[in-house]
Amino acid sequence: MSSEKAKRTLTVTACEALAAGVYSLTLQYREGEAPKEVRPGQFVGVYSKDSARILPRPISICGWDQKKRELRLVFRVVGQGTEEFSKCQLGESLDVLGILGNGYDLAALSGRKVLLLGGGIGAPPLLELARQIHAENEKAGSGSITAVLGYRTDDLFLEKEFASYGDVVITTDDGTAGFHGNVVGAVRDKSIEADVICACGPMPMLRGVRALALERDIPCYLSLEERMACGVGACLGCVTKTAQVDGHSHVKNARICTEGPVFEAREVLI
Amino acid sequence: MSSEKAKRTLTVTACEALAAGVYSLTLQYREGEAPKEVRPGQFVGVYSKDSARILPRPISICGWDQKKRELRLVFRVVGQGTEEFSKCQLGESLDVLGILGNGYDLAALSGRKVLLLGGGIGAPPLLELARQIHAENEKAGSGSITAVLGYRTDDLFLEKEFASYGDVVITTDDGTAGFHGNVVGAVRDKSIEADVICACGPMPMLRGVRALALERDIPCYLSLEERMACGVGACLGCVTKTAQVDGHSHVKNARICTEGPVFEAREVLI
Amino acid sequence: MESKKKTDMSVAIAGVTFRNPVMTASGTFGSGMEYADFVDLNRLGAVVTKGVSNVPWEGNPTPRVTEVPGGMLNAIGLQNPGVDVFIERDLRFLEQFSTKVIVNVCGHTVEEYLDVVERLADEKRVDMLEINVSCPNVKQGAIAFGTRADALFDITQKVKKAARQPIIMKLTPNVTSIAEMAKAAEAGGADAISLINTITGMKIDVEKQKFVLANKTGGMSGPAIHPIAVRMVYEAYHAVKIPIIGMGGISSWQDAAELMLAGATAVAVGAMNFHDPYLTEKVADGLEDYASRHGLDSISQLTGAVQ
Amino acid sequence: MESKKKTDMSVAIAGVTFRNPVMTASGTFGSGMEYADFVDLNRLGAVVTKGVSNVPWEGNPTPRVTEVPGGMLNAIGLQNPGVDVFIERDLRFLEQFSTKVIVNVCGHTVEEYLDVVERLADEKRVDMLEINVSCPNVKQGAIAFGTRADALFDITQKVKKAARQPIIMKLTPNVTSIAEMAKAAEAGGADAISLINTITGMKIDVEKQKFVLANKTGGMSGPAIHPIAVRMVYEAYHAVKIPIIGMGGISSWQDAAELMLAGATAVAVGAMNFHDPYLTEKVADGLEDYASRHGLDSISQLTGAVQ
Ligand SMILES: Cc1cc2nc3c(=O)[nH]c(=O)nc-3n(C[C@H](O)[C@H](O)[C@H](O)COP(=O)(O)OP(=O)(O)OC[C@H]3O[C@@H](n4cnc5c(N)ncnc54)[C@H](O)[C@@H]3O)c2cc1C
Ligand SMILES: Cc1cc2nc3c(=O)[nH]c(=O)nc-3n(C[C@H](O)[C@H](O)[C@H](O)COP(=O)(O)OP(=O)(O)OC[C@H]3O[C@@H](n4cnc5c(N)ncnc54)[C@H](O)[C@@H]3O)c2cc1C
Ligand SMILES: Cc1cc2nc3c(=O)[nH]c(=O)nc-3n(C[C@H](O)[C@H](O)[C@H](O)COP(=O)(O)O)c2cc1C
Ligand SMILES: Cc1cc2nc3c(=O)[nH]c(=O)nc-3n(C[C@H](O)[C@H](O)[C@H](O)COP(=O)(O)O)c2cc1C
Ligand code: FES
Ligand code: FES
Repeated sequence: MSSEKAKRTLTVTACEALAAGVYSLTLQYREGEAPKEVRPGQFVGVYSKDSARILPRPISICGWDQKKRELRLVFRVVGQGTEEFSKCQLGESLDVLGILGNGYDLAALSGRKVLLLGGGIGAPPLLELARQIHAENEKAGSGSITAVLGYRTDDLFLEKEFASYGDVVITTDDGTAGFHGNVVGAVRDKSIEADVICACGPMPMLRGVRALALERDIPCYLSLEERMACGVGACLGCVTKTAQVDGHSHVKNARICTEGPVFEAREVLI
Repeated sequence: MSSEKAKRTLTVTACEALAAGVYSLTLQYREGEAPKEVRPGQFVGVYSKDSARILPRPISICGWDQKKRELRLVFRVVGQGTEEFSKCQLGESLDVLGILGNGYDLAALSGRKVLLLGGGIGAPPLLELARQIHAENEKAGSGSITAVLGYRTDDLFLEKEFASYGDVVITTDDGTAGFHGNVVGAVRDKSIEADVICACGPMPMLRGVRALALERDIPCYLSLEERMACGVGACLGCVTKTAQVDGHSHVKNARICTEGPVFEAREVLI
Repeated sequence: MESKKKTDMSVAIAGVTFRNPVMTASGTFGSGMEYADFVDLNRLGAVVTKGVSNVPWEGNPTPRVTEVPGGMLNAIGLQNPGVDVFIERDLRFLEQFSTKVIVNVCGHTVEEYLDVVERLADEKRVDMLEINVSCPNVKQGAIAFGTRADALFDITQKVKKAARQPIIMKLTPNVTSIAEMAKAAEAGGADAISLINTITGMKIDVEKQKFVLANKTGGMSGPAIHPIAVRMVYEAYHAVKIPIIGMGGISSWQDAAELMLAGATAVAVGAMNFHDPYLTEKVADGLEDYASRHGLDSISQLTGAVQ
Repeated sequence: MESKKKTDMSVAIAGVTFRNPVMTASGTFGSGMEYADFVDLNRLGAVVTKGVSNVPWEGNPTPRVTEVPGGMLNAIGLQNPGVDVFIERDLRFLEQFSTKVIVNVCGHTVEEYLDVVERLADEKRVDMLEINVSCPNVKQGAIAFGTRADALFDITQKVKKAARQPIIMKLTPNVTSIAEMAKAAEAGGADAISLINTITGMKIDVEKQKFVLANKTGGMSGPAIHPIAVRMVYEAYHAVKIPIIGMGGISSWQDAAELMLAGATAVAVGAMNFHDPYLTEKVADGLEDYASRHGLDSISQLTGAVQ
């Protein structure tokens, strides 16, 4: 069919802790099995080795190296699946379903003044996005990136990597680093300008971002999360309310795993 | 209470294949956690790491080194649990419930002409038995051991280790090594004499051994197997029919995990 | 027993011949489109579609799915575009394939069921209808059809009368006696029965102290329910003469064989598609190899062979 | 919410006060003797004994147990030495401990139940009786008491009349409506109900083509059934006023908390004792820590807190 989905066995080539409970995992596809294209904002489903845990864990793509066939995932340990992944050994294999979801439309972003808003573990997918936009901007000689990254405390992660692609503003909930407050607060407070916003993070933050974008009347792409089962659009587990009838069921409930996870803010009613 | 049962985390200190699908696993107790006494014929329950497999796998003790706190298990891969154990890495940990069951009464065996009959994967517990009887015999200066070991083919295992403690007769189902036939056939054919028999193996073999012992009217100890759940006498899952009322339920159904796995042939109706 | 031989893998139910006994469980495979990336639909006995209603249904609020040990809970609430879009899009898509098509039908009332059944009557691409009288996530009473023998008898009779294709009544396991329900479906004129649908379960987040699913309860599926499915297929097989499509927690060809040995003529793979999108084909291959190792002339010799 | 405080862990059921809500599920813990090697019985709310009948029962042929994904099947068939030996040996053993004792009672007929209940009437060491009307492995009809509301009402009434200790009716999950059964037990005068007993399942060895259990079917227990137990406790809680002892697949304090949040006053740990013989104590400790983290004055505030 159109997309290029498969369940593959990948090899762990790096696994490190970035912050308390936050891990970076690098996984390599076998030769000939790598996807031809990976868009930022897409995700994979990572399978547990424990047979009692049957469902794949959706994790966003934080980095993609086509040459090395390497996928980078950055995740927070929140339950047994992520706990297991955090303990991966080099050389170990991991089953991965991918590449899933729509991802960001680079054409709508490159050459423009892009504001990336990442709340907590929402930052990882924006890193690959920043990298790809930055590469396009370099080619075109236009466009800029500002990333506002929100953390709970000063136990930061990925912020240095974002800095290679643009300006970085840090916010923390407890004020121990950067702006004391959340990402939307920082954007308002510092009057950060943008042509377009891309955001990923917890639902309350996304609601705030959506309101901001509507206010400013600029395009805004939100990456949504929901509990998933199949990850490929078959089970209808992962829907979000949409403004217009969705393409699949015609009931204003779009599948986040297939029509998303990236939606234009006006499309979804969150 | 009386016995010394515990679930402990042991460390794999050796894991090797002995024959096709037959593995030897050596597990070390942590300091201060080793059992004070291990009788041949006793067993442990080995836990899978997969949370869908909740029950311990009963595996007989094939060797015990009190000084090194090392338990040796020899098992055949027949399903997912034993498959998992066969893939253990050195240094890995494994949870074990033990020490379980009654074991053999050495006093009734040492200093006598003992015939050990092991069918297939029934041989392992007899090895530790041979070692302990042999040690007693050496001290006492009397007694002897003959081990008749039955295999499917000439893909033998443990037979050399038995040879350090006594005479060894090999039988194979397909005649590719030793006596062509089963262990009981070999004992009859070769008119192997004995004061007492200890046997472990598949049920049809144990029935044959029992008949032989009754015929010869000599003491005979059989090590029985049954599906187990608790391993400690609580669930009543693992019973065998007995000639007399059993001590627990008074219904002629003794618990193999607790009153056994070793029974005198006359006690049980198999 | 171990003589390799070529086994006839086809099975017949109510005059419809399936290439092999492996189907997809309704609601876990869309209309096949989403899994066509992974499996060759022509290798399957049948594609059983997601439940279709007379008008579009929007389903339940999210979260709709969650994992449980050895399985999952779902409370999708039968979101679907309704029979018109289904005919125009999904049936047209399925025309590319030669595999059989079974359409799963849902409704709130007998009339709604009949509406769908009637609109599918002239669709050549529809080989059979599976009537879902057992979806536990629909609040307006659909579940009652499946848990009361008299109501089940009644709806079966009405659907049978209206249907142009043979009908399969899909039974819920949330009953005291599956045998009684199977008999009611048979008496009502069902051509076959399928079982089991999901078992109602619940999960509570103890830290947040709230239900994990917006719907509170959800239907449990996956390996955790497999032994219950085997038992119910066995009980149903010994209660009725019509063929049984067995499902519930199939995660391997062994699980499929177990259901057949217990009494199923065909089997369906559900939640474990999410674990392994290639599973349906693997089950078909595994069953074929098994049947051949056991020297069977026909795979249907397995049906009810363990008594 | 996260203010650490000392929570009163005791719970009361029908006038009996338990040190904490953690009990052992009948049949998985003997009379405590076998697990006294692992846990301090005085740390438990109650020891619930294996089913006791009026005369010794020899139980079913073997194999009686087997594993299934996330659980196990058992068809022990209630092997037990009968009430006389039980009183002489097991109750005497339990006299050493201060933990409460609940005796699980089984029988083939109402008379057999009453016989046991009467012979336990004067035993001071017996704090409550749990009437097992739901054992799926007994063929001569005991299961019928548990699956028909009228029969359940009837036996409850008779047992209640004969019993000196408060009675708990133990319900089977193999029913269409657990709420209806809970109501029947309450109407019959039960002081409490406990649920769930095992769910009937079956396993077939596909290579040998025979049943794994000699009894063909067995009762499924373990984590696989936990979501079903939570749902049924929730349904029962909203149907009756009498306290509920919740069980089914508890493998952690979280699972126990879930059952309490759904409506249980106390909980019982069953098959997972076989996985972790220390589990009962761990659950008690975990619940205490949880309650304290959540600032509860009394653990019983959890009961039915999620609606
Ligand atoms: C499109 C998408 C992209 C994501 N990207 C990332 C990422 O890059 N990094 C990251 O740390 N997390 C990400 N998440 C969240 C991540 O999926 C969950 O944290 C993870 O599934 C938890 O698994 P667990 O076994 O540790 O937790 P458990 O709570 O034990 O999981 C139980 C079940 O709930 C599901 N679940 C639990 N939390 C979530 C959640 N927040 N969203 C969806 N399913 C959940 C699990 O997948 C599993 O099926 C993403 C989620 C989605 C939907
Ligand atoms: C007292 C005793 C001592 C034993 N000693 C040894 C030994 O030293 N070496 C060895 O190779 N095997 C031994 N066995 C058999 C061993 O327990 C099984 O081969 C093993 O449990 C299979 O586990 P599995 O997960 O690989 O198989 P599966 O078939 O996947 O197991 C499924 C379930 O069935 C149980 N089971 C399967 N086969 C048996 C069996 N034959 N006996 C009891 N339970 C079984 C498992 O424990 C598990 O609960 C012994 C059995 C008993 C009762
Ligand atoms: C996500 C999901 C959606 C389902 N939707 C339907 C449906 O629309 N109609 C239906 O009859 N059954 C539906 N079912 C039930 C399955 O078809 C099947 O009967 C059940 O899941 C048991 O099989 P399994 O354990 O292999 O999943 C659904 C199951 C799942 C998991
Ligand atoms: C081996 C075994 C024996 C059991 N025997 C009894 C019994 O004698 N009486 C009874 O009421 N329930 C009996 N049960 C049911 C349990 O008490 C409990 O209700 C059920 O197993 C569900 O809990 P679990 O999943 O934690 O095991 C038994 C369960 C098992 C596993
Ligand atoms: S997770 Fe199944 S449709 Fe999205
Ligand atoms: S395995 Fe439980 S009594 Fe022996």
